[in-house]
Amino acid sequence: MTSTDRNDRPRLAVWKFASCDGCQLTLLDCEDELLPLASTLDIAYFLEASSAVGPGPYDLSLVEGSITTPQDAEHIRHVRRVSRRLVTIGACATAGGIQALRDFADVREFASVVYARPEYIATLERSTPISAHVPVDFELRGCPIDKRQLIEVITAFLAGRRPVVPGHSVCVECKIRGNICVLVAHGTPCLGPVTQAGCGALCPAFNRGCYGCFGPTETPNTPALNTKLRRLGVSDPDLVRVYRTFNATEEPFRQASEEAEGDA
Amino acid sequence: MTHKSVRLGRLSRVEGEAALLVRAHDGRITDLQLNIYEPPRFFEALLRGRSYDEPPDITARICGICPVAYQMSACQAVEAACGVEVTGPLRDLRLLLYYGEWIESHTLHVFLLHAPDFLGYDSGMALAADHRGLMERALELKKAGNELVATLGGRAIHPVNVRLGGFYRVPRPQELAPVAERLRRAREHALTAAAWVSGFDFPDVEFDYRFMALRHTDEYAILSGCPTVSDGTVFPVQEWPAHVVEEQVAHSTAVHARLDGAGGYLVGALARYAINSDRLSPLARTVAREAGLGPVCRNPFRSIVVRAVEIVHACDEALRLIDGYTEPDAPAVPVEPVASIGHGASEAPRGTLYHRYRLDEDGLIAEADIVPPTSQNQARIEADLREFIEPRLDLPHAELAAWCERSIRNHDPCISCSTHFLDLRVEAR
Amino acid sequence: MHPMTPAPFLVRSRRPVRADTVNLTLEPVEGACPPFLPGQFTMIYARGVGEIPISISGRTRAGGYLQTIRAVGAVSRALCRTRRGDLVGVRGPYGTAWDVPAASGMDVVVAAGGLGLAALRPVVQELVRHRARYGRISLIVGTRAPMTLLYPRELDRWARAGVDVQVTVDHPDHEWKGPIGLVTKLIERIVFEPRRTAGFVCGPEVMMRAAAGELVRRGVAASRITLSLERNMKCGVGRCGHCQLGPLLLCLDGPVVSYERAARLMAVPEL
Amino acid sequence: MDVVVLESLDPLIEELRSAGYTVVGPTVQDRAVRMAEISSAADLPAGVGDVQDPGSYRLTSGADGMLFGYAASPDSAKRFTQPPRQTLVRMRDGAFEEVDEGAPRVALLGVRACDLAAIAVQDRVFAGSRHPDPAYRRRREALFLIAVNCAVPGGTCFCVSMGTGPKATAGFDLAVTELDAPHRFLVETGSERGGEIVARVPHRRAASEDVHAADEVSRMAAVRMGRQVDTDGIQHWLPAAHDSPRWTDVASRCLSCTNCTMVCPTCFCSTVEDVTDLTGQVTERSERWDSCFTLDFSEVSGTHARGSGLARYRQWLTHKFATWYDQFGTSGCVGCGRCITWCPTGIDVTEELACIR
Ligand SMILES: Cc1cc2nc3c(=O)[nH]c(=O)nc-3n(C[C@H](O)[C@H](O)[C@H](O)COP(=O)(O)OP(=O)(O)OC[C@H]3O[C@@H](n4cnc5c(N)ncnc54)[C@H](O)[C@@H]3O)c2cc1C
Ligand code: SF4
Ligand code: SF4
Ligand code: SF4
Repeated sequence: MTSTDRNDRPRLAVWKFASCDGCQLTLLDCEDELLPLASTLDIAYFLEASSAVGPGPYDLSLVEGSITTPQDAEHIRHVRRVSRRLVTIGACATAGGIQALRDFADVREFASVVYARPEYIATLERSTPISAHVPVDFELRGCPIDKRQLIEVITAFLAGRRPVVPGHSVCVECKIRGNICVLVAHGTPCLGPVTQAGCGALCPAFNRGCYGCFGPTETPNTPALNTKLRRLGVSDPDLVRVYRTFNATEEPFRQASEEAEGDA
Repeated sequence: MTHKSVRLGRLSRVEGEAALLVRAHDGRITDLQLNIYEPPRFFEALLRGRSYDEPPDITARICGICPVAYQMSACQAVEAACGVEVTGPLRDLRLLLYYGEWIESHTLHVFLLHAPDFLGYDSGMALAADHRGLMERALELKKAGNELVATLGGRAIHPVNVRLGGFYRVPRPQELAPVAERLRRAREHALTAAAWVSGFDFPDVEFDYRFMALRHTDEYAILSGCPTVSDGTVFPVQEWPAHVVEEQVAHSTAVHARLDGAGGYLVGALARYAINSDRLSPLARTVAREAGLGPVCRNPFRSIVVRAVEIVHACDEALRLIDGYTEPDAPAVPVEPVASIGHGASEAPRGTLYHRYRLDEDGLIAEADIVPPTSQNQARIEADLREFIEPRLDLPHAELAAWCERSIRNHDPCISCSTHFLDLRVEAR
Repeated sequence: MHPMTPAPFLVRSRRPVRADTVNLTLEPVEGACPPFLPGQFTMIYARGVGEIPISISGRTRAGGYLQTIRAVGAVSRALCRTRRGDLVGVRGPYGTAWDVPAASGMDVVVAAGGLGLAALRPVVQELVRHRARYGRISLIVGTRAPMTLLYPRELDRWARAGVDVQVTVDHPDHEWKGPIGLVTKLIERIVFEPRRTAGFVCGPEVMMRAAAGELVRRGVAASRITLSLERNMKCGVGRCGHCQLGPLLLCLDGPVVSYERAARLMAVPEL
Repeated sequence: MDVVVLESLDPLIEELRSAGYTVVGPTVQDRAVRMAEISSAADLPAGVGDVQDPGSYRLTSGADGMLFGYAASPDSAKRFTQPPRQTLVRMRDGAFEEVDEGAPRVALLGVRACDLAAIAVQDRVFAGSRHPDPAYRRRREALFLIAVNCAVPGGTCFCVSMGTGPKATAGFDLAVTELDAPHRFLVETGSERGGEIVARVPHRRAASEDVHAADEVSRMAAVRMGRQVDTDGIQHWLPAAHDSPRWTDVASRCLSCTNCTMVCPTCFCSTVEDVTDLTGQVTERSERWDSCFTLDFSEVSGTHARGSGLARYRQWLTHKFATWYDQFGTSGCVGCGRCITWCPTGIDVTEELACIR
């Protein structure tokens, strides 16, 4: 490949905000696709993987992590400015992540639990998704994101196609995979009916109920599911916790948890 | 030239975000700060009030590179509080899962993050452009680790199949057969890798490390063991709080852990090797010898060799466990909450990872404490930098900066694990 | 052959007709284009992007299909961006047709909203070709703005061939001297003998309901009015289920449906 | 040789296997009866029964030693007639290649009468349409169907109402009725190839006691139906009830999760997905199960024709029980009860229909 056509390749950047690194690691976990990817795309900015820092603008930016500090709130604007397409990856970036649990508490008090000198902690009251700060072209959900879906988003970007990332429930994938429904056959509480597909219905495949790591579906009916979960013996405090994990501030989950909290 | 400063904006090829500032005057380093600007995520606070069975899932999210380590330390800590010990085939399965993560994480570090330093590349991808076959084998090795984790845990990152007492579902022996097939090839690649990295050009340095790692009666400790220090101190995990104290030092940017009153001890690959090399599998021991490692290695640059040896060990042991696998009767033993305190530690790829939980009478978490390896190593990494950089301050700036980055990368710091890292001085960006 | 396997077609020509719309002419790589009836559609596949239903707007002299496509989403955008000589996939023609001969001896009202004219073009062509068989022919075209008018030269030609062509726009520019507003307002004004009139209507659903409703109000029998309905279609051959409208599978039972049938279905919200 | 008796199913299974079929039958997995490959009758769930209620499925112990003492399994034949995902077309170097995913020779043991009726419905959709699907035909021909007549209908079964069971009358290669005291199997032959297989396994001619005993099994099953539906005039009154207040009520309980459609043996809706490889050289189109409960299903002109849960539930129920007749000349429901059992919130179509009427 000559140097000119190398430069014609679309330029990819990977950015990180408050997160566990798992979603960007997913890119490095695409063992079969990594090398073809690196020759199709110019991986221009990806600090976790490369010291080479190519200048912007970038054709596709993958953004991991939530905004939790004033500096990050500034930085994301810069990222938006230098990105033609901006795709957020993972629950932190699309929903604030587990660190958004501070939204339901007092962040000062949180800091005092963890740090002896909390006054040094520069942090925001809330952990917010990227879309609360800048326009986002596509949100890829999951805690962590699914490898196949990541590849799908990238290839769809290259082909100019709408990514096949449906907003329907985990149940669709659960049935396609041929799992037995743990909710019906075992009485195991499962968030699958209100959780967006994408993981391939992993938890039910392991005889476990879905815990909602891909966030709410396009049209979640959490009150109906809660009726069922209560019938299975899930207590209200447990219901609150069930919805407050990695996508706690997504509106349908927030409402579901607040409804249960009200009853608790 | 009397004043000199090195400022590394965002460190690359490390997990998480950090910056480094070095100031020197007249050939002496006057100021050295490893700035962790990974924003705080308050895990220990948000764990309070959660149910006793949630830490494996929640703490996995501290780090996407070593989620299994978090899950294992968390499970063992809560189980200890509840008076349960997981043994036999279920413990073997946990170990097997952990080996998968080791293979994945170490291969990532060795090939994609660390090796480019020795060969003058910016990244593993750039290295692959010239050494395609090598990198393909490396990726195959990495994939073998990931697939092992995915087979047992459901997925490579934040596995879903780990629970207190064991698993939600255990694999049928035939599910492990393809994994073993891949691991056998992976072990071959690991052997090649160890030979390859041992031939790198290493700076001739040795530091006087105080090592700490878990030590187990019959294993090269990964899943469990007693914290053991190179000066001879050994203590049970429950006594961790009496030995390891975390301090927020006023002038520093991070919480420094002190071991028995003194900072600057080292956990991780070099420490494990120094304390446990006699417990490596016979094959791994041979490989270590052939790679020129003595019983102790004090050259941080050669940690890449130790990691390569540990990959061989992990492949080897994983295969042994699969060969001897019989399906347990139940996927988990019951764990009922007890109002009590439990401690748990395991060897994450980057070093000892400690968890402590206090449960209340409702089975909720009243208090959580997590000490990740990188916060323990922070002071020692800074010391490495001082010792290594000071004699080289006359080097051209770019070269000096590169050596700084390499000195940090030697310890595979995982800054995402910063349950405690501080954010005193955020660099203007 | 499997009904989902497309035949390779070449883009013979590509002509932008307005900012977001192009006319493509498509010819099969091998053999002749299958015959089609006015109102039928094909499923066109843009490689690696997807496949969408597009009405056949006419036949080219070389025997290919003329298809008019507006870029609204990923697939239509990809098709609009093809170049001469590019390969696309085509399946079809599918669906029901407009029964133009049945209007023989009658007055005819053709009402098109926006891109609806693309589907009605073969109807008008058929009417013009056999002009003598029909009574008064009115073509009412509603479009967003003068700039977005489809086939302007053909409209002139049709007018010269004895079709009463009337155009109304939503957003006039300063040169526009014609009518402004809804298609229904024009239907109020045109001349036809209601009991001997056939209506052909295509456009957005609200426009079709209003236009067909107005024809009925003026005395045209609902059974003589036909519409072309749009629903999501993934297959075009009655196997994907997406295009259901009550009892209809629109790819087989439509898209052209009598208003008598459609009125009841369209009256049910979210059917 | 029409009706025979077998002492054991093993020779039959053996014969099918040597005829090149993969024999798939009921097994117990993850606390449910699942269709999976079996190698002998020992893999069948002896002495297992089930309790099926709206939104609930549990295994119990059934009649001692009986192999088929449970009702519809969560798995119908749909997975075999219409695989959940199939690659249709691959395009490379400017050519479309039709992808033939093959038609595995499978002998399905334990197909119930309702399942046979469902296969007949799918036959109309895929093979009997104006655009027949040759791959479907090949899959169907490769499928050897061994029906088992139901002895113990489930709590959610209503095949009698739908006129599809409990006795298999057509559409099978072989139909088995399991009899006890002594344990034996009455086997009817429904096709030439069925007859050829049976002729090669040890059997005896059925005596009239055997036939009577089998009739009695089906008669008892028919009176033990868990549920019923009044289908009289349903094709007309159900669509006309589009503004029934009951739709709002059921929508409040429906999760739009799609489980009912996924487990339904006749629901055939699919969508098409396109994938490209990283280099853009190879592109593939595939078809996968879809459901009228998803939002994308009705996306048109930038909105959703059926945006509300109410509209989606109404579409499903009305299509299944009424407008299916308009499109395919038959009901879309065969009365297997799966949608009732496997609906997480336990919505019961029979109850909804009774309320809407
Ligand atoms: C029988 C039939 C005949 C048709 N004939 C023609 C024809 O001759 N010419 C033609 O151009 N189209 C025609 N269409 C419509 C065409 O099929 C759709 O516009 C096409 O499916 C859109 O696909 P897409 O992938 O480009 O957009 P999608 O990717 O499916 O849509 C992307 C987004 O675009 C927006 N969008 C889509 N459609 C519209 C719209 N109409 N108005 C506003 N926003 C929209 C929505 O926000 C949507 O989410 C016909 C449809 C049918 C059923
Ligand atoms: S197990 Fe959960 S995700 Fe799967 S079908 Fe049942 S409710 Fe849905
Ligand atoms: S089943 Fe639910 S919790 Fe489990 S991986 Fe999938 S989305 Fe996440
Ligand atoms: S009826 Fe039941 S199974 Fe069907 S979509 Fe609604 S909740 Fe899911």
